[in-house]
Amino acid sequence: MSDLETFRAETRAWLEANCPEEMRQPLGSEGDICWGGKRWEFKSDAQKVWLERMAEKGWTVPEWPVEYGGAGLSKEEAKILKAEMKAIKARSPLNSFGIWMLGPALLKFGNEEQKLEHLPKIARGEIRWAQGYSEPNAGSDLASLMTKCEDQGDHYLVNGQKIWTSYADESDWIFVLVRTDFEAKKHEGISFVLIDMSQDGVTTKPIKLISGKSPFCETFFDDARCEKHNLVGEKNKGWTIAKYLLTHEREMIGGMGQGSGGMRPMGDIAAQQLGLDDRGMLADPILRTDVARAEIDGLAFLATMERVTDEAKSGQGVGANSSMLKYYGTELNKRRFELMMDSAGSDGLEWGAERDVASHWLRTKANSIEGGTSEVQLNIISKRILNLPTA
Amino acid sequence: MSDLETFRAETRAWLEANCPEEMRQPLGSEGDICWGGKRWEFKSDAQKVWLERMAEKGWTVPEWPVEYGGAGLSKEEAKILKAEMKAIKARSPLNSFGIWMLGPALLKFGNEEQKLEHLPKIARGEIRWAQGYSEPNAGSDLASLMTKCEDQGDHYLVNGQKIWTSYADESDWIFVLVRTDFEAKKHEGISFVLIDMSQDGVTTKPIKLISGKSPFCETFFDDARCEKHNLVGEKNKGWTIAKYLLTHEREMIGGMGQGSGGMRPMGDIAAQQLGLDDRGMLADPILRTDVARAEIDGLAFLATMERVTDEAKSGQGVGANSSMLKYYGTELNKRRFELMMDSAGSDGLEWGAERDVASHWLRTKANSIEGGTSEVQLNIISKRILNLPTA
Amino acid sequence: MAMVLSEEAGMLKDAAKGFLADSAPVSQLRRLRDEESADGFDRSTWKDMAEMGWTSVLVPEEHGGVAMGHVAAGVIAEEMGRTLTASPYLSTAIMGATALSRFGSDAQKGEWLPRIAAGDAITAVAVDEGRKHNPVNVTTQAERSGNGFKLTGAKSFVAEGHIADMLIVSARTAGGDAEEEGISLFLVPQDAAGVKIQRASMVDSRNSARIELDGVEVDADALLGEVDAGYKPLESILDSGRAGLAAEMSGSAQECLHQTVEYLKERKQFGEIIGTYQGLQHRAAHLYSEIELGKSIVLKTLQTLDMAPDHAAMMVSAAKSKMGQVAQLAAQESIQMHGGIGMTDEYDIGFFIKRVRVAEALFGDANYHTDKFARMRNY
Amino acid sequence: MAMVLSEEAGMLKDAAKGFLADSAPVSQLRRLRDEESADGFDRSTWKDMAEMGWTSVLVPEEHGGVAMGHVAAGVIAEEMGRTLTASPYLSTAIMGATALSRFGSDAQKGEWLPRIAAGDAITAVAVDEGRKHNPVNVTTQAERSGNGFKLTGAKSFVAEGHIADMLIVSARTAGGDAEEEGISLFLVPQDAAGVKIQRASMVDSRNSARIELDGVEVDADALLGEVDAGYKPLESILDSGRAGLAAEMSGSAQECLHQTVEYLKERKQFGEIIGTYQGLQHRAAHLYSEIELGKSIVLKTLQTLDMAPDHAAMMVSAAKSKMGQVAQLAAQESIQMHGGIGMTDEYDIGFFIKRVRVAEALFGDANYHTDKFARMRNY
Repeated sequence: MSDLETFRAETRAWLEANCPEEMRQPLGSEGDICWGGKRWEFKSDAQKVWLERMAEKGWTVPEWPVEYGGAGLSKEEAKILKAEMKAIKARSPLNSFGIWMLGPALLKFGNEEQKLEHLPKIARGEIRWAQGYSEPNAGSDLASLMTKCEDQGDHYLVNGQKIWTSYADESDWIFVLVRTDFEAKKHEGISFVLIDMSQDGVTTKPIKLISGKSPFCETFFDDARCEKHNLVGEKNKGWTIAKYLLTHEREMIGGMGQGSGGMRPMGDIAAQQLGLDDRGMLADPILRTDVARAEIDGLAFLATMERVTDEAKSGQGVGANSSMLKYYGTELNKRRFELMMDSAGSDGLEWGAERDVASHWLRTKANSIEGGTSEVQLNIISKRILNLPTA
Repeated sequence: MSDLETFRAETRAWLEANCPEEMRQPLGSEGDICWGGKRWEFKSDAQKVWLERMAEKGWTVPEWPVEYGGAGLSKEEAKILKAEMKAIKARSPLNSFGIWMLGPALLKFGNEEQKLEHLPKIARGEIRWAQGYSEPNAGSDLASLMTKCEDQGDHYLVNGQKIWTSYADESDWIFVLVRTDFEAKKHEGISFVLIDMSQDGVTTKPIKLISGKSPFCETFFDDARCEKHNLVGEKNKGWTIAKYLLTHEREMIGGMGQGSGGMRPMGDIAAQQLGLDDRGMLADPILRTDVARAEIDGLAFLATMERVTDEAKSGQGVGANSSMLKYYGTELNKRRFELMMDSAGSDGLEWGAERDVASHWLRTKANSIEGGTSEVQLNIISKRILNLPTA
Repeated sequence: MAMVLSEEAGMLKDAAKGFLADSAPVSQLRRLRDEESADGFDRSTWKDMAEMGWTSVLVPEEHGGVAMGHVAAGVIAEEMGRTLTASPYLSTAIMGATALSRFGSDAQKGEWLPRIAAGDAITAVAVDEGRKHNPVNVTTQAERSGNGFKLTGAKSFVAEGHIADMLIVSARTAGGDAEEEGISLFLVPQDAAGVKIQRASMVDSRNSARIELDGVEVDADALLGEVDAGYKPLESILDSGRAGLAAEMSGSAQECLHQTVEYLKERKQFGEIIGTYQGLQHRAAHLYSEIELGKSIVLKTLQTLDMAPDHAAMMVSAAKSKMGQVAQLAAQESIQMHGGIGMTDEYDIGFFIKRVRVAEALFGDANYHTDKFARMRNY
Repeated sequence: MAMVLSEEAGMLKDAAKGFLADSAPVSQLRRLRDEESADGFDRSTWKDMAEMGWTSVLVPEEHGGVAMGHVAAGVIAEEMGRTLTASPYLSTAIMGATALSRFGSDAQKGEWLPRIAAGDAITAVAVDEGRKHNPVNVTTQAERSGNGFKLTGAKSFVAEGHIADMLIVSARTAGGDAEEEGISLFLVPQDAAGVKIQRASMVDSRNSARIELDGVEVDADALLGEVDAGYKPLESILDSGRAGLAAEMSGSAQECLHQTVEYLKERKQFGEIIGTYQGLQHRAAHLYSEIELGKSIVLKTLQTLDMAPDHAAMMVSAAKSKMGQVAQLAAQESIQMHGGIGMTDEYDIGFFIKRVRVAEALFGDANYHTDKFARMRNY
């Protein structure tokens, strides 16, 4: 038996023995996701036990080194773990921006103390992180951010406002892009700092979207204190970290399109909602046309996700293709929800339930804005892939 | 009986008596149109007689003053003449760029000698005019034209090349935009001159389009001579005349959309070509959707032509709306011919006959280029109507 | 007929614009929503509208109206589309007035039209039974019962049904499902025994109701028009409402473009006013063109309703379809061009995308009317 | 299966690109057109292709082929789409080879496959009878006659029918119009008595024929597959061609984008390289994205044809539909962005818009395949 096969067998056995039955059920609602953090209240004993056992193994962050709370697994081993978890329908023990965003950034740009201080707490779900990038006047043009970070000798003082800080109202710490040099060119005066949100100088306010409640907040820094050792990377070199994380984020959002592969096909939904005529054709002949076109585009998009991934693996990839996927995937998702609304008819126009189609439909309108607008993606394609000149 | 009613009665009687029977038949082909000019060979005696009689009355250019070959009719009288000609299905006695383009320009910008010299010959169909605006490197950016016009003391010498000069190979004279000052800003060094094409220094070469034969030519000026009295308006002020004529042209092209009101409805054509199913629906359900959408847009466009005209009459008009009409009308026409091709199927892909649908379809692709591209029209709308700023 | 507003209609437009901007702007709808208003509209604003004569534009003079016609009615609807003013104007002043003045008996006219004109009665048209509009699909039964009829069935998506004093209900007196023949129309008081009205909470924060008719007894004189021949009148009533909705959406689309263009002139990104970017300029210019086309076909349709109401159906479907698509494009482009701020509830643009979606769906969406248009053109 | 070309296919692609650019660029098609070539393709280029093994990609090894499969066949078609190379590659090396290798009897295979592989025989599929592709609409009759069949009817839009040595003809042996059952396929030599071939002059300057079958007598062994059961094999043969056309259109679309982007980088207007205008940049970037989607679904489809040919129909329809739309968008945008010069016959872009139109229509246009896709998805 090869090492990997041994690993697979052991993993399977461990999961079988340690994953509580309740944690093998599909999520009942978004509320069942475990985010961790100081203020976290476990929804059940099973959720708590599952997180503790997985964290103990280092399997909340399986590829991170052991000394930072991970299990030091290889890519292949991590893939096996994922597959085995999927096989028993195990829920993710822990979701967090710490795992997805800050962790990778610290591993790449942080110093040893920072890694030892922050990563294990992320891995164990003890500290919940928020991200503070965007500002009201710095949307697509993120680098024009103005949150001020002043050197006070032994610490920094931060003043300003961030927007679209997801779950900031439930988080313990926040990683923030701040301006440390107002004289330099806009990309060259930015730093990346970590701020404790439990202090008085940090306040948050939830943002209501047109689609209803949202995890987004505004976060205000009013003489907030940041210890000097919480500057990540070099001062005024934060843009490098930001770019790294933005690409990371774009790939995550682009990936949403792939999730749609698991969605129930639009044509089925429409056929159920509207019925078929005596020739077996959707009762609304025009919606039928639009649904078929969108489903074909959906197939083509899924094939493109696959191809881009496989090309990247084989070294033939076009880097900026993540912009193409982000652009097309989000625009297609908007189209799809317009058609879902067409198909749902007046029933879909009722409002209230958290997960109703209208609320999802409205939420998709942000897909082509967040993580870089469609316009920004088209700019990137035209410049980096087509090499069209700049005026 | 009012004056206008008297005029109508007299006109009707005169037309009845003077319009040859043959000139009341629909045009058999484009070849039946009378363009006049020195090299014109009348297609029939009737064509010749009809032109002579109408020119004699000044009715080839009814609103021009009598001294320039017109009949000095009022707008109302000219409308009556048009209506009465239509009533007996009389053909136009004379088509010409002289009447449509140069005439109005001379009436507005020409001096008395120029009017007396050129207008009567236009009115009688003795001289056929071509227009020389565009150049290979000055398309949308017409003002960057480079055809050189040098002052040689008693005359000008013209060197350069014009493109898209319709019927230049059959014309006698050409009105041309030339550069008379290479130092000035591009709009300020342009002049408007009249050139005799019978000289050796002027040669033409027909342009074949993707749609087949075309009236377009390239026209080359190789030390071509232009008498000084053939400069229209002031030297270096030709751009004013050009702008006047361009607006005129845009309205003419925009008007094409209106012509489409007389076309056979697409839905009828498609129903005949493809048949209806047992529910009376077009056999191709997807084409049906697209045709219906295009027909609705066609109705909305016709209503818009009407509204813009009526608003202009009542002084409420938005001047730059001619750009909107040009943009939408030409794009819609392209869409319509794509659908005609879809409907015609493989029969429509055969090639050869002069008036086959494929050739028309290909020709429509130029609609959104000639007379100012769609992109230029969108620029105009965004600047002059929406008042969006320039970078 | 000239494709411009008459002087009279132009003055009405200016007056409406002024009044609505002052007295019923988007913030009114927001307040009604946030306060969870039981009515879903402002009764005092409605009273003001009635006093200005807006509720009488389609009421004949002999019944206390001003009979200005559909162009005038559309002008008011368009202005309401700009401010998203919530009111039973469409269901009552347009559709109720059309129903009664064109198809009502003298007694019915005498009873309802003066009250509509005075703003004292609210009506609603209860036609849909499924999730999609299709007025031939009527399963609500009206059985003969004594001197009158007994109505049993359920209606959904009844705009203003929650606050209506009287419902105009389509029911089947003969014929099978999807047959035009055998549909009859009834005037049913909201307080008739057996009428159950349940307010539906809609995405646009406007009123809509699900209505159950549980053996509702009405007299023979509750019949609107002829028995079994209600389909044609119903289509005319619906067409008046569809044209009104198209006009309303025209106003909303214009307002979306207006707010977006203003935003493009202000917002800076990458050191530039974003309105200088040609990518956005061309999209705004395209949207402008689409809206101009929509405005034209709406005006043409309203004129046709005034001049030849029995031959307006094809134009109505064209207008409802075109304007529905254009208004949705306008709302979508507005949000995208506003970026993140357009997604926040605090900003007004979200109210437009929501209302436009509902207006587009009400009494037949763009697909329904495009299909109907094609059928009327015989393909 | 990884969504990348194998090393073998990648080498084939490079070789094809090089050969076609040198030996059969667009100027060859132009020359064939201008010289009014009777063949409509260049026989010496065809011979070269055969020698490189292109005509044997779908021929099994036992019949002289290399059996590389549909991905390889598509790679060649894609490169031909870039150069618009005229040849009977699609009708013969793809469709003829598929027909015979999958459905031919041993005798039929032995007779035709080696000749196809060697580039010595040209085949064509005669299926359409009306202006629109619809392979169940077969009125051509095949009556039993002696030991064989007598074929009577007419076929149109037979690509390469003019130069084919052998026609694969669908005819009705039973059943009524539009029934799948009762369709049979026949191999008909072009010189059989009663076959009248009339070349049609097509907009893309390629070959197509109208064919009359006037009591054409064929032996029983001319039957391809089973009698009355020809529809499924026919669909498989057509699907191989449709996928080939999609691959070809992918090449054409890529070339249109390439030439357009190059032009945008050169052409100056208003003192600026027009490629700096964001309006054009965004359209070019959108087109790029559409083409990437088209490339992916084409590759996926070709892989499916290789791995599960009997389950490829839905993917084939999706690919033909998507790529047809994308290629037309590419051709249209190319002309618009080139401006006036793109409209001249002297420039090559016009050849692309013409060929793409024909390729899109051949064996079912985007509408046909979108509709078929919806039917296969049961709605």
